[in-house]
Amino acid sequence: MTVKTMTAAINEAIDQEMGRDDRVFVAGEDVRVGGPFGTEAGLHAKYGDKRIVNTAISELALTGIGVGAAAVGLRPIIEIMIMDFVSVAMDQIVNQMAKMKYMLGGQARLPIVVTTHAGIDSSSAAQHSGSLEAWFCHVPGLKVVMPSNAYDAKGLLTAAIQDDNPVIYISNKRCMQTSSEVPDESYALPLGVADVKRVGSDVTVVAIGRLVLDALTAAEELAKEGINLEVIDPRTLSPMDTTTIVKSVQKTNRAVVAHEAVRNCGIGAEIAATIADEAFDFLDAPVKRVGAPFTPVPFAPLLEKQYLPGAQDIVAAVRSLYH
Amino acid sequence: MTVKTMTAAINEAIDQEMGRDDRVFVAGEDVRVGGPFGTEAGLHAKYGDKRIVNTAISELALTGIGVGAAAVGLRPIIEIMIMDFVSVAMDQIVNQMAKMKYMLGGQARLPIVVTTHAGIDSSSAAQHSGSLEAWFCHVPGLKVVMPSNAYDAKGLLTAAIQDDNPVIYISNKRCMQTSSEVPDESYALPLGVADVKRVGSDVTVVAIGRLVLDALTAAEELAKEGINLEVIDPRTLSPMDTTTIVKSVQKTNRAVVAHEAVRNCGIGAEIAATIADEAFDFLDAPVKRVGAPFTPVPFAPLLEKQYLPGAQDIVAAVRSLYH
Amino acid sequence: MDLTNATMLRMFEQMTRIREFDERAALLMEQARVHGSVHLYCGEEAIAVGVCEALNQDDYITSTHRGHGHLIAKGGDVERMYAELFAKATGYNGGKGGSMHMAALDLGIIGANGIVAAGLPIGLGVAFASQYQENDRVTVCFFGDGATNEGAFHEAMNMASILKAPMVFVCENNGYGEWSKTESQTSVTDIADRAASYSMPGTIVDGMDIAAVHEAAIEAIARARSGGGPSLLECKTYRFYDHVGRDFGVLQRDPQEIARWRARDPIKLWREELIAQGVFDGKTADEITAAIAASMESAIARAEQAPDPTPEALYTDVYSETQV
Amino acid sequence: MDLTNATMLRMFEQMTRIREFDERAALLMEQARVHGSVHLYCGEEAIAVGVCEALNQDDYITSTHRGHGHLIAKGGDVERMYAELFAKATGYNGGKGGSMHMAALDLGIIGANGIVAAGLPIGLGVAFASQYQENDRVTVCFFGDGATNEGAFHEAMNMASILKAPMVFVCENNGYGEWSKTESQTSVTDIADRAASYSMPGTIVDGMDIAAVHEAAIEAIARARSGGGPSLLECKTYRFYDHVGRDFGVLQRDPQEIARWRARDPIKLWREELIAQGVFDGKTADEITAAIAASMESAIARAEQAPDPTPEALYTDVYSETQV
Ligand SMILES: Cc1ncc(C[n+]2csc(CCOP(=O)(O)OP(=O)(O)O)c2C)c(N)n1
Ligand SMILES: Cc1ncc(C[n+]2csc(CCOP(=O)(O)OP(=O)(O)O)c2C)c(N)n1
Ligand SMILES: [Mg+2]
Ligand SMILES: [Mg+2]
Repeated sequence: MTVKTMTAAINEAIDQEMGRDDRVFVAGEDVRVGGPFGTEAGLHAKYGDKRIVNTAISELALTGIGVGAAAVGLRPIIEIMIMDFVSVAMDQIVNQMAKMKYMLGGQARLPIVVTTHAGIDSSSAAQHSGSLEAWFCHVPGLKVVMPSNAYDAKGLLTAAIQDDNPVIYISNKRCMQTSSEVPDESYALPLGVADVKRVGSDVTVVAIGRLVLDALTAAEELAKEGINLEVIDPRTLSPMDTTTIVKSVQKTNRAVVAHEAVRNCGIGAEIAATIADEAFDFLDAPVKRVGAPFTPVPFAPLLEKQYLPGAQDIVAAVRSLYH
Repeated sequence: MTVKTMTAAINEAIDQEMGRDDRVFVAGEDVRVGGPFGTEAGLHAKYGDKRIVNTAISELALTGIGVGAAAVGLRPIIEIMIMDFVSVAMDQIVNQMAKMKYMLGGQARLPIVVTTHAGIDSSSAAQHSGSLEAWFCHVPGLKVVMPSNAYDAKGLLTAAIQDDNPVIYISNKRCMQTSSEVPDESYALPLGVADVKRVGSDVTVVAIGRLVLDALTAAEELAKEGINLEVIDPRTLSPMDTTTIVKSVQKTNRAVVAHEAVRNCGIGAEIAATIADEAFDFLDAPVKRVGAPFTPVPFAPLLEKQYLPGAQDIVAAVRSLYH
Repeated sequence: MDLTNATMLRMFEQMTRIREFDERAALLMEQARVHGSVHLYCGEEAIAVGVCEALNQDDYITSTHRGHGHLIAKGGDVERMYAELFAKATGYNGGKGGSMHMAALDLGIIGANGIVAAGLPIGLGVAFASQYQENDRVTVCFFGDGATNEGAFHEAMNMASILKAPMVFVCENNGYGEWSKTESQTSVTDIADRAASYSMPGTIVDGMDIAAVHEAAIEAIARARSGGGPSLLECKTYRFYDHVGRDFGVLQRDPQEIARWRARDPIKLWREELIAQGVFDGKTADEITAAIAASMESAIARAEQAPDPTPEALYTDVYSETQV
Repeated sequence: MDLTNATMLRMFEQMTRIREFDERAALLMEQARVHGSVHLYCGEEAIAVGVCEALNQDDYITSTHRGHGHLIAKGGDVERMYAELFAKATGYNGGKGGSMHMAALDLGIIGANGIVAAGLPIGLGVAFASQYQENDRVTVCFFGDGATNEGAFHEAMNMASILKAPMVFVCENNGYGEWSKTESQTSVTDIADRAASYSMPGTIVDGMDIAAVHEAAIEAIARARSGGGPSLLECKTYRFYDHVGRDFGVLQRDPQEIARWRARDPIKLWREELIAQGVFDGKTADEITAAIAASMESAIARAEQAPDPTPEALYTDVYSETQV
């Protein structure tokens, strides 16, 4: 057990899986120098050109390498630097990777992990700050994972690499430099299982990525007012562990959902709709959603700060349940 | 007033807007022979090569023609044959068209209509049957329109062409051959305004595209049981006229949302979450969602039929509100 | 090039098999007995057969929306193919894919594709895997002239060259993309010229001449297999029928154009060649054709009687339940 | 080519303006006074200036993530540019875009772009509009060598050729895409060779020699303007600094490589040329440079003092409220 950043934890998961299974390889732009966020640091020195594959700036071809290689037995990790860039790879992800098994009547097995980095960091502006997880949760055939901390990041990535399905693995950028205790040995955390990050009695906050940390901050603040939050991190967004979420709301009778993506048609809509349906008889107040306003991501730090949903928005949403 | 198919109504809207405003042009694959669904029939003969522009099978370039031409004063209609093919044009739609005005601090005005054809028809299988409207509703800067009938189709398309924003205009394929009375003269129906297709007192059904027709069928059937449906067609999915929807639910106290897309993270999630929030105090039962199961679209007609959400699913969802 | 009689005969049979398969597929579509869009390969048979005859069984192909010919040429079973068109549980895809998604991974057929040019990045991945796995398999990507205007073509060609991927890009230039002439969409007369953008050999071959296709394919495949990297083979050909089915009535093509190409029907040409070479006589050729036709009829009959997918099939194959 | 002294002088000034702008932008980034990623144009000035000097005021350009040079060369106001880097309301984009999205539509600058190669399809649309509107404007798309491996490059080039769009594709081949050498990503030695795939003229020019760039640009722009269609101009150049900022420390480039290119600094070369031609002497050149440097300092000072965007700015410019 060592304190590691989420970036280091991701790096360790890739490293250990590559060590365990020589069908695992990484392809992406500039992965040999460690990738844009350092998640592949040191891997090229260890595994060489064969298994750490730099590609051209060609995201369709890059993703196709994953689809084709997986179809014939490899276990690719495909890195799409920044989540906005999925926009040039959508066909291979959505029409090919996600649907191939089904269209082929089960012939294919596509163990691919697409890793990408989502959300805002230091004025990256509208084309480098996207949070598009909801798109992929709308696509049958894909699993979608989004950890909030180093421990989960490692265990979930290990599981994603070991999973026989295509997994979109999203690192929320503002989580990547956060640290926590992470076992040095390999471990897998099951996909599709939510984690209760804080046990509480009054309001269930379902939060994603960085907003999990914000929810925990909000919980501290609200505790002073005597409101006791239960904070749930779904970790896997598709398939979603709605059982854990609904059970929590049956206990707390109140819920807030929070993510960094814009609210409209975000994953929060799915979660809120599910809670409002399945926990209908238990709700004492409407399910409130926290998310970014319906605008592209602004460049100016001041506006960016204003844009970003955070602990105070969760606090406000929780308080609104009591009026 | 003449009875026209939705296809003919769309054709008429394009024709009349091209007649009115010579900045309007159509670009797409095989639009000169009338487009894959006949929506451009006769337009090439009338407007010539200049204004009916065939492109290569190059959806990024095609969409770029729209973005660039609009940025300098034209009013392009960009046809992406089949909605699944947006997957190769997403960058131009999402990162460029949708965000340009904002990123440029308001310098640009982008009056573009992207027309496309969504959903299932006669065994087109998993790569030609997509309903992806929710993706675009998650993107600030885009408007999203999806008519259910010929009259709305013409008026909404006219408005979309006249609108100074990028509009994704989606024809649900199974609506295109349906007919209704359509004025011969030009008219615009405001974007962002829902239409109550059937006034009722017991349950609000918010339905999209073809499911509007199915909801009306369901209403007939349920009327026999004494359940009186109010059927609302949002028509514009983004921005959504939540006022009309919420007001209806405040009256009926029950709601069902229905669309052809898969349920998870569909536009129905957004609508259901909004109703469950804003009409919380009025709801006598949970908001139920009707949508396709979480699988790619199957080829076999038998499976396709089983897959398609329809009137019976709405009936079942409504009945479930009474148990 | 020296071909054995057996090879020449098999090439004739395979082309005939494709022709007889698709002529009937067209009829079945018109009769609404099969479902979905059926893109006919008639006229282009020399390409699939000429290329696939040069492949090993464990080599790979990716295909297109116009994929029946590729499947048959790579060893696909026509009954399972018809069964797929009939949307039967016994079809290659269990009735869940249809014409545009037919695949047989155990035959190295990675699949038809409904998205123009999408097979190229996938083929790149398959070829990459052969390199990685250090086997000597070669991947052939078939695609149309129209596909060469998609970004996917460009990206895959470039990366294939960079990686020296063991693959061959086979362009079936049939002069049209849907209802538009190639020259109205494609800014180069010979697709083969696009190979230079990737420092790749590009060869033009008469796609109606199976011997020519076969010879060029042998060379390109040998290069790929021996580590010489990918190449582009442009086969000039013609679609005897419409984009979908036999006559969709959208575009009236010049009848003389059709006649000119019909006169160079690759099966007819090969039949004449084999007769000239004494491989068979006209009567034997007719008998072979008739036998294949009869086998198609019985395949159709059996396929049409096969069981439908069960309702549960709707929900399976979305996810693999396994993990390593 | 005969250039007037005034033109030669302006070209020197414009290159110097870009250099002085970006050297300071780098410092401001290191001091964390400006925000976001700043991709420096230093070393590549001859391209933007050589090309834009050949454009009319109402011509158009599209740019890249490395766009400061293009903006200045096309007439961009440095104070508004700095203001944008400072995220001020007075910036070109009101502080909402930053370095990677700077644009000035009234100057024909359609914008920098954060997505590699995305400017090409947009430029195609702009050029299409000029044809449609029957004006004689030309559109220049600037892009890097790495961008030529994106599908967007290919699709735009092909369609531009088909439409005979009045445009010029200018590739700034600086030998790197991020931290990878061009030859490791791009399967052709000379990007200009890719023009043949689109039946387009492709020219290689020394991107450190502004006279050469300018001459080639004049020819390509004249061709585009007169209906002769698009062409591709490859300018061989070098990025003096790292991919982002001056030294990100990711890739240690060969110091000799850097020195070799530094010796061919386009501004130094042009200065020597102008001294040789008697356009100015070294002292005058130094004074010009100093004056530009001073103007940058005051632009920075003013820009940094400009007002921040108001909180309401977050919500505006998402949609146009107007309609026709
Ligand atoms: C991305 C995408 N765009 C458009 C289509 C519609 N489409 C199907 S086949 C086809 C023409 C393909 O032409 P070509 O590649 O020459 O193949 P051919 O049909 O001539 O064999 C088109 C445009 C598609 N399936 N996918
Ligand atoms: C679609 C996309 N992929 C990747 C990136 C990340 N990226 C930004 S600049 C760059 C390198 C571009 O290289 P080149 O086109 O040669 O331009 P240069 O930076 O050398 O001027 C990359 C990979 C991006 N912005 N967009
Ligand atoms: Mg073709
Ligand atoms: Mg470069």
